Formats: sequence, structure tokens, C-alpha cells
Amino acid sequence: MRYFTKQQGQKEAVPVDLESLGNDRYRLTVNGKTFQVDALALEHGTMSMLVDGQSYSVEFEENGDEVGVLVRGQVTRVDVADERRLRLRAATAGFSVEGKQLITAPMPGKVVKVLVKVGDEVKEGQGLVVVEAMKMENELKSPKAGKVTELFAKEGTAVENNAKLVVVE
Amino acid sequence: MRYFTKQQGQKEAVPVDLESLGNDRYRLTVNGKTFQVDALALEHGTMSMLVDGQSYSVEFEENGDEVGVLVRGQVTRVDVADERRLRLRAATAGFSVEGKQLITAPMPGKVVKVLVKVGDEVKEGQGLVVVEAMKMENELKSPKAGKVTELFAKEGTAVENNAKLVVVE
Amino acid sequence: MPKIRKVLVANRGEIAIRVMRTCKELGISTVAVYSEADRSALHVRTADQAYFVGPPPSRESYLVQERILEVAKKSGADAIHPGYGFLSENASFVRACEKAGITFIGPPASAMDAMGEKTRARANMIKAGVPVVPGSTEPFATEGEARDYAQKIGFPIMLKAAGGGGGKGMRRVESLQEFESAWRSAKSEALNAFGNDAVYIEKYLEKPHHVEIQVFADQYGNTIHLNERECSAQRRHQKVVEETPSPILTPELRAKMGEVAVKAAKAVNYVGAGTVEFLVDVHRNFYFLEMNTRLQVEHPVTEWVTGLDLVALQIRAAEGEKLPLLEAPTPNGHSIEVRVYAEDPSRNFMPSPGKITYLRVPGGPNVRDDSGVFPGFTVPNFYDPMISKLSVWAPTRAEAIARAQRALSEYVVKGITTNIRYLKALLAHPEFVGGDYDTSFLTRNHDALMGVEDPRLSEVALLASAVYAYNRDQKRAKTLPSAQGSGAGTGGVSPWRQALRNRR
Amino acid sequence: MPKIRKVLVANRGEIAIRVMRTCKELGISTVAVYSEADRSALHVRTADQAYFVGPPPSRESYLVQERILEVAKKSGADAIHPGYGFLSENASFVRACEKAGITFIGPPASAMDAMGEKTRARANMIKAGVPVVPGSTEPFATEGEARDYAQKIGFPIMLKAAGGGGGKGMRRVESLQEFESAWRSAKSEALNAFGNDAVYIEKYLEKPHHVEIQVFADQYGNTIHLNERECSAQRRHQKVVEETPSPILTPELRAKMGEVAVKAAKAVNYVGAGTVEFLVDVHRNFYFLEMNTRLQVEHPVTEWVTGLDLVALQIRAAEGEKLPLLEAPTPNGHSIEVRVYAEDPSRNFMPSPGKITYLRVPGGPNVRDDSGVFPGFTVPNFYDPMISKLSVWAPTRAEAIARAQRALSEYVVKGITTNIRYLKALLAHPEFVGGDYDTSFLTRNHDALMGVEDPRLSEVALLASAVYAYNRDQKRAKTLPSAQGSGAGTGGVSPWRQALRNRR
Repeated sequence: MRYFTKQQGQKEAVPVDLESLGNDRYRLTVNGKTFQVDALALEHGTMSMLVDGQSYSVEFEENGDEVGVLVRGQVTRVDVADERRLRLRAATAGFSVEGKQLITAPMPGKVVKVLVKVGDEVKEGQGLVVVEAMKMENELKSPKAGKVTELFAKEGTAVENNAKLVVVE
Repeated sequence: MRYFTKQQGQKEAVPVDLESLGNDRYRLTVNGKTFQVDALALEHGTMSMLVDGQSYSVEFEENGDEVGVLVRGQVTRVDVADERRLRLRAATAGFSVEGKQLITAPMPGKVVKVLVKVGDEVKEGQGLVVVEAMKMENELKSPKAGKVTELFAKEGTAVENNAKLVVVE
Repeated sequence: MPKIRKVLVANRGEIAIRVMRTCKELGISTVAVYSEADRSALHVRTADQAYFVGPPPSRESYLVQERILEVAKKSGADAIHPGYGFLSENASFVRACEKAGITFIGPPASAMDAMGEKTRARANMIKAGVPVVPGSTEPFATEGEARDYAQKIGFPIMLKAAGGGGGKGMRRVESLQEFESAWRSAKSEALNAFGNDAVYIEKYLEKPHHVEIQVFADQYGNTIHLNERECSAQRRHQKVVEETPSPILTPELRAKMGEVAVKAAKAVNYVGAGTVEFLVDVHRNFYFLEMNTRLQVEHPVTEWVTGLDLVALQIRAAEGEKLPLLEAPTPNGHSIEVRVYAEDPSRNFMPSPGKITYLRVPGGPNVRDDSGVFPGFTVPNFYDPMISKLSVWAPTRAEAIARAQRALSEYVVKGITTNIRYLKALLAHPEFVGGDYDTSFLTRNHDALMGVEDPRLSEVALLASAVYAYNRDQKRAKTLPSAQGSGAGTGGVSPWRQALRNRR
Repeated sequence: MPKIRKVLVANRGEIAIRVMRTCKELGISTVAVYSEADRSALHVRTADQAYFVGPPPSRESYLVQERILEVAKKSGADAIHPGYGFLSENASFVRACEKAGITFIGPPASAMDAMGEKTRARANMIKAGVPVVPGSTEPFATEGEARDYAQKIGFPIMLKAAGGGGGKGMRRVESLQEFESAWRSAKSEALNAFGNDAVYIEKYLEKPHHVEIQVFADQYGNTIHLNERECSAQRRHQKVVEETPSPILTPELRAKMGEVAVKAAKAVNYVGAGTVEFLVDVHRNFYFLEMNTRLQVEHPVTEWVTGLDLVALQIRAAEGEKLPLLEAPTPNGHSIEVRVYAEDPSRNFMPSPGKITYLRVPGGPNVRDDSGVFPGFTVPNFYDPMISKLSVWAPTRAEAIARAQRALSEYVVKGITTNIRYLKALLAHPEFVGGDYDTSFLTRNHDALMGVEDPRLSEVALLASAVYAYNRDQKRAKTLPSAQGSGAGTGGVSPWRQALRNRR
């Protein structure tokens, strides 16, 4: 079984070959190296992983397509998929990095200010919307130069995590 | 809605009348007294209950038909059922207190000794089986005088929690 | 004064629980108040009684004095502990408590008045002979006057626009030669920015440390200090790590600062727990900054090295007891506190409210966790993002750092993002380890504190993620027994749902 | 001797984690070993490395010396910490370590030999001038001889059968008048029970306390004591609660016992951490009981009042460092430890292994939780039922009791039964609060410690249970959407399942 693991911030997916040996044991190959791994899944997204005697307590947190992996204090965000899902995901990726950009609320909060209107030309890094959470104001900036084509944010309204705010095209 | 609450060790079930007022609020009547209760169920079987301003942090643990209720350090074991279930339960109660008695393993462990055989007459309080768990031996005693009619326990075997061991009739 | 029997804690989160813990140990009943956003909060369940006080925004609930007093009366509370923030430094609330016949566990309103407003506090301190950052309180009429004053207090100095803030019209002047041109540009910038060219002068402090002195007073004028806390690890004036003793204080400086802090407290007839904040410059001169007339967030480090329970002391002082000690105890060992925030350092410290799905707190020797949360709790959006304070004690500073690192490595919070990894990087930074870190430490080292990736651990993470994905797929296959046979024909719709649809 | 870089911890549960925490703080790598029953245990994940050593029974895994040593070699460990129990007092294992060139963190084999067997230890102590419970080591030939001996050591005395135990052939004799008849019946009972009528005499100790002295020695003969621990709260010789200082010790008695304990340790050339256990009678005479040549379960209370890290001291001693202090520090404040067991006090303390479904540990000031478990962990059936040790510190004993009560009230363990409520009753018992409780305290007060029911809380529980049942029923109704309409027609089978059946 081959999985493709793409680390956040990296362009290329790294293939990991997995062979289940039963009893929570696996043969895993990555970057040309093969490991015998004893990986016991515990509750609450915890895993005890033994690799050549090294003990790793691993914590997983799923967030959309990505899974955050905490190992010895380091968090690595990985998008992991098999071939079929990888293709599916490529097809449904509506907002690519180059095309139009959807700006969503990075946390639940309240829209305290909308700094643009539909049709505005914006520069990369220009402030679009200010969202307040936990007594702190956070200005959301445009990830690219372009034009505001859609505006969902309304001043004074509460927004959930990941709520659509602005589209810049 | 009427619930019947039977405390462990007590013979009579106490009826509790419940009326849901919405928003986690209830009107509850027990022993002729009526309470307005704000009872918010949290995860992991925890409940925050406010009764006339008094705050109770309640922990529930289901164990078969019984639920253990921990309030301010006191554990009360309650069998709570609506009328339909109460009837059902009475009907399926195969082993009543007067009739034959099934002795089960009170914990996972190992049967280290079987002290009786089928057909033996036993006195109340007489030892039947010794189960070892966590380096401690525990002798299980007959709850009544009678005759051993069935014997499931085998010396040297591991048993799960609630495993059938002996029937005394 | 009679013994306090029931305390209303007019606060939420970790500090409400902190206060209730001591009350419980003293046999005092507790009353919680909660807003709509806090019905499920831990402080509601920790208290003996709990009452609703309004909608989520604090100005409509925790800050509404009448509501709090109404609950106090209804519940039969004879005292109110304000915690920190909210109503804790509100003199009018103290007067309202007095009027209602309820003991306010804190200083008298007059002391709050005297210390509440910065310029008034500064004037009061000057009168009392407490050193403040040298500077003119009034703008200057002529450049000549200004230059004379600058020479008097000594360079470097800061020129500051009287009319405004935000860095506009501010100029740092290193020497007399630079003065004239700086004066001119500061004045014109001030005029442009605020329509007012008035400029005043303050001494520029090089690499200042934020060092504060804990003071304590009873109702009979006995006032002592309980040593210092070093709080220079700040981000946007928000403290992140605190420790005691301060690595830069000598016993002599400690004694001197303590003496001055006591003088400041006595000048305003202080009662109870208070904190006198100082800036200490590179030459180890110290200057009054402000006084916090309440319990500080970082009080646990003082408790660790003194063995005192400051909340218990506050209650005793409010009951009219005399101070049980007459001078500062010599600090025993070293203590460090780190603040665990629900925020994402990698996204500019954006707050991260949300549901805590899993929580494991550190244990073992000399570790203290003051938390306000629990697994399953949704950290609300309306309040401070601090979810816990972790503090440790050890005989020496080096051991305390190692212990804090160990404890942080045991801390697991899932569901929301926290600054735990940032805290680990902070404690490992050579400047922090060295001990002489000033208030610009965190800003200056922002990038270094974001941490570097260990490629070996990243590889382990990739391996782990593959097993995770495999387990996930296996589990899905199990929940959908027929999917294994029929393949992907249902187009991603679970056969269970499919079955349900067919029945409808 | 070189610095230790990697420690194999030859143990499991809380003590393995305790040792690893200190190693981590000292920058020392750790290696765990685990049996089949412990693959999911916390100590496996806490260590840097972990190796399998065999099936669940400890004699096939944790006690197999060759396996442990093999792992030490494979992992590159240069030292082994044995914890307590298992191989910690096994002299042959110490010799095997020595042979393998691996440092054993503990005393030399010779000291274990000298203290390992009770009668040998007793003989060694008599030789060293350490008081032991007075008695004859040999049976008596005639009644006359026996009576003379009894008079010499003074009544009350115990007659004990030399041939056996279990209470058979044992007689307490209050006075000379009773001696003759007691002698005759003891002899005949001994004969009947063991086929051997030999009887010897020991002094009867009235209301004895179990008080132990922590000792510490380096490799250069420097030996000190670190004060006492009061461990009289025992059930079936199992300690349940420990504290320090002992409420019955005067500073003079502490000094005297400490001196004798040091003498005992020196007599066997002791190195590292050890504990000399004494019985203290009602007249405050004290007698050597045995020496534990290892770290004790209850060492945290000593750490609380001395500020020392005993595990770090053990490692330093094993590295050949000199003791960093030359005499016992004066105890600072008071510390109490309670042992949280997976057992059901109401069912004769029956062990209660199983899965911990939910766990909330206490926090706040001066509370320490040394736990070996986590939520989701299945407490295995094969080992000690202790899942955690909770210890607290406070300036005084009364405050420490209140703090322990508060901490226990925050402790929630679900899925298994624990003795938490029993511990609360114990700490509240007037005899414990009074401080002069002897080793029969728990047995004598068994019923009182089972607690009494508060009818008001029972009523609250009934109310809560009704809401619980209502929520449960509502949730069921929701998961079975069609059931609400169609009624009970499907006879309890969920429509989902029904749908699935129809498809097959």
C-alpha cells in the first residue's frame, strides 16, 4: 500500500510504502529507507510507536484533509492520501494557489471591520477584514494582488471557524 | 415523565417526575418536593447541575442497569428506569434474590482455586472460588445456603469481568 | 472583624478556581458567577453555588456591579474576591461593596484612586520620594529650556509628543550634538500627526527589565514586601514567562527595591496584596512604573519560593488579622511560571478558541498547574486566551528551567492551538538561559523562537501519518462492511446512508 | 566514575515514570522495558527507548535478570535504576550488573545481603548496637527459664511458636500470674498446629507506630539521615497514607532515631538511598524492624519537606559524587501522601483492574500527582493495584490535611473503582487528625472509614439520575429516527440494523 505524504509548506508529496505485518507491526519505506515499526494506536488519537527500539509518543489531530502529528514537541502537518484520494483531491481543489483565493475566518470570532468592498483592487498583504476574538483584533490580509469579487463578511456579525469572508481574484 | 429510581441496597424504588422545560432546564419532583433544575450534560458522563443556586458537579458511570452517580465525594448507585423498562426488567430478571444465585467474577483475573463441586451443599458465606487479580487472592463466597448446581470456573484459567463462575440453588 | 464564611468570586477561568481552592482548604464556601458563554466552565462546577449574571461580553455580565452585588446578597456571601482584571481595580465597586456591607477582599478604594491613573500615581510617587523614570511632566516653551533639561537628566533621552502616542513624534536622542535636529523633526512630526507641537522629555532606558515587587499590608499599617518577580519576557506588553528570584538582582538591590516598594504602598495606605512594578535599566537603576492593586497572574512563583498562600493571606488581611510575618523571607530556591495561551504563534499569535478535545497535564515533583479548562470544554471567544499557568520549583535556576522543559514536554492539549512549543523554544533560548533578558527579548528573537524543524522527527511524523491513514482506512472499511465487496460504486455515500435513503 | 548518560529503568507504572522524569531533567536518556501486558503503558511512551521483555507475569518478564541485562546492552544503557519491588533488592542482580559492567543505581550487593533476610539483619543490628524488639532468638528448655526471661524484659510479652506463624501458638501475656497457664496452652497449641512445641518470647509492643528514617550515603562513607516518615496508616501491612514529620516525634527523638539509623546503615557499608524502619511503642521506645535497601514508594513526602530530589541524589551517588549535604535539613513544613489504589473498599478492598475511561487529576498549589496511568489505559491484572500517589505540602499539618482533602475532591477516575472516598474518610477521622494513630488504626476503624451516607446528596443523586435517564432516552430516540413514529414495533432492533438485515 502506497501513501503520499505532503508536509505543509512543501511542494512535493513523499511516498511512504506500508505493509501490515499484523499485531500492530508494519514495514514502512520512506526515502529509500525501510523500517520495522511497532505502532499501537491508543484512544484520543494517541499512538505509541517503536522504531528500532526508539520510543515515540505520537499525537494526531485531524484538521480537514491535513493531520497534525506531534512527536517530541514538534508538530508536522501532513496531508496523507492514497493514490485514489490524491487524484480525487486534485480534481476537487476549487481554489488553487494561483487562481482565486478564498479568505476564511481563522477562528470563531466577530467581524469588527470590513476594509474593502466588492470591486476593490487590493495589493498583496493589504488588510481586508478585522476579526476580533478573545479581546484581540486580527487583521486578515490579502494573500495576493487582485480584485475583491465576493464579500461575505458583515461588520458586527459573529463568524464561525472557517467561515467564508472574502474572495480575491 | 416518571422515572423510578432504586438505590442500591434499598428495596423500594423512588419515583421522580421529570418535566423538560427546554434549554437544559427541568422541573423535577421527588419525595413530594419540586425543584427547578438547570442540568447541563457535558462530555465523558459529566453533568453540571444547579439546584436553587447550589452547584453540583455530577459524574455518571453506567454499569449494566445501574448508574453510579458521584456528587461531592459520595457515590450513589441507582437503577433508573421508566415504567415500560421497569416491567421489562422484572420479566427478564432470571436470577432473583430468592431463587438460584449466579456468582460471577467481580473483576478480570485468574481462577486459582475451586473449592466446591457440582452437587455440594454449601452454607451461606462459604467460600466457592478463589480468584486472583493484581497479586491479591479474593475468595468468593456463597450468598445463600443451597446446592451447587452449575460450575463454570476452572482452576488456572483466566476470567473476564462478570464471567459466570458458579450457580447455587 | 468577623471571620469570612462565604466568598463570591467575581471572576472566571483559572483565577476563579485558584481562589476557590484556597477557600475550600480554609473551610469557606464559594459562590461562582457566570456569563452565558461560561455555563459549562469549570469554575461553575468548582463552586458550592453558582449564579448567572448575563450575556457573554464582560461589560454585560462580569463587569456589571449591580448584578454581582445582587448575587452576593442572594447567595449570602459576606465577601467578594475580585481575582484580577474585571472589577479588581475598580474603586467605585469597592465603595459599592462597602455600602452593601460586603467585605471586598482587596485594598481600600482610596488606595486604588491614588494608584489607578498613571499620571496621578506618578505624581503621588514623586511626592513620596519613589524614583520614577526621570522626565518633564510639562512640555517646554523653548528649545533652550528643553536642551538644558536634557543635559540635566543626561543622554540618551526620548522626545515625546504630548498630544499623542503610537510612536509618532517620538525621537531617541543619543547626545547633545543630535539634540537640535531631533527637536525640530519631533516638533514638526507632532504637529502633523496631532495638530499640536508640544514635546516633552523622558529619560531613555537602555535594555530595561520589568521587575516587580510583591507587597503585602494588613489593616494596621504593617507593610512588607515578598521579594521580586522578573517579568521581562513580554510580547506586546503581555507577560509570557515570569520567574523569581530575578537573575539580575543582587541581595542589596532586592533590599533597596523592596524598601522603596513598601514606601510606595505605605504612601497610599495600602492594605492586602499589591504589586509595585519597576523598570530596571542596564546600570541597575530602577524606576516606578505602576502599581497593580490586586493579585497578579504570576503570584504562584512567589508562593513557591516563600511557602506562603497569597490568597489565604488576602482573606486573613480582609478579616482584620495582623500580618503573620514582619519581613520578607529569604527566597528559597527558584520558581518559573509559563503561561499557556490558546493562540497560534506561527500565525502571528492569533487567538485559537475552540473545543479542547484532549488534555494531559504534567505531573511529578514540584510542578504546579493552575488551569481553568478541562477536556470537552469549549474555550470561549470572549475572554482572555490564557488557559493555564504552569509553574515549577527547583533549588537552582538551571534546574528550574530543566524542570519547566520537562513539564512542558508532558503537556498535551488537542483541539485548539497553544503556545506550548513557543514556550519551550523560549526557555531554551541562550539569552533566557543566560538570565539577562530585557523587555525587547521576545520581539528581537521572534524568528528564533518559532523553532527549527528536526528532519529526523519530520520523517518519523511521515511514518506515523501513513500508519494513521492506514488505520483510518481500515476502520472505514469495517464500518462499511459491504463497501469492500461492491467497490466505489456508491460514489462515496456510505451504504448505511444508502440503505436509509432506499427506505424513504 | 564517569557520568551516567543512559539509564534503563527496570520497572513499570508510576515509579518508572518518576525516575524517567528526573533523568529527563538531568539530560540523561532513558530506556523502558515492558511486558506483554504493558505495551500500552505510559512508561513505554515516556522513555526514549523501549524494549519488550516477556509475558505478563513478572517472573517471566520484569524479574528475568538476563533479559533486562540484554536490553541494557542492546540499548547502550550504562546504568540500571531498579525502582522498588521487582529486582530492586536482589543481590544476585546487583552482582550480575557489576559483571556486565553496568552501574546499578542502588547499594552494593554486600549491603543487601546483610539486610535482606530478617533474622540475619536482626543479628547484624544487635551486633551494631541498634535496638531490636527485645526477645529470645532461641526457644526455652524449661518454663522456669522462660519465666525468668519474661520477667527480665518485662510484661506484657508475647509467646510465639518457633515452628510456624499465622497467629497459631501465639499468646499475649499481661503479667506474671498469667504466665504458667499461657505457657502451657501456647505449647500445646504449637504442638497441635506444627508438630513442634518450641516457644520463644518477644516483648509485646503496645500501640506501635511504624516510623521509618530515610538514610543516604555516598561511596566515601559519608552517611546522613533525611528525617522520618510516619507510616502507621496500614492495611494488611500495606501502607495507605504516609506523612512527615511524624506527629509523635519530638526533635530529640528524631535526632536519636536518625543517629541509630545512620549507625545501622554504616554497619553494612551502605551506599545510596535506604530506609530504616522502626516500631515506636507507646512509651516512645523504638526498635529496628527492617531496612529497605532501595527507594521507597513514599519518598515524595521527604522530597517535599527537604527540597531534595532523591532520584537525582541516587544517580549522583552512583556516579561517585560526594553527598551535597552533611546533615539532615530541618523539616520545612508538612507533607502527606495518599496512595490511590484500583480497589473497592466496600467489597473488602477487592482489586479493580480495567479500563480508565476518564481521568481528572488535581491541580493548584502544592499538589503533586505521581501517576502511572492515563485516560484510555487498561490497568492490567498482573501487577500492583496502585495507580497513583497524591502528595501535598503545607506549612502545618492541619493545612496539609485540608489541602489533601481538597486535592482528593478534585480527583476523578472513571471506569475502575478506586479508594479515593476511603482516603477522604481516613484523613477526616478524628484519630488521624489527632495525630497519634498506631498501626491498628485502619483495622480498628474499618466501619467508620466506609463513610456514612448524606441523605441530601442521595436525593441530589436521584434527581441527577432521572435527568441522565431522560437524556439517554432522548439520545436513543434521535439515533433511531423512525422509532418515534413507528413505536416499539421493531422489538428493540434499530432500524439501521433492520435496514442492513433487509439488504442481505
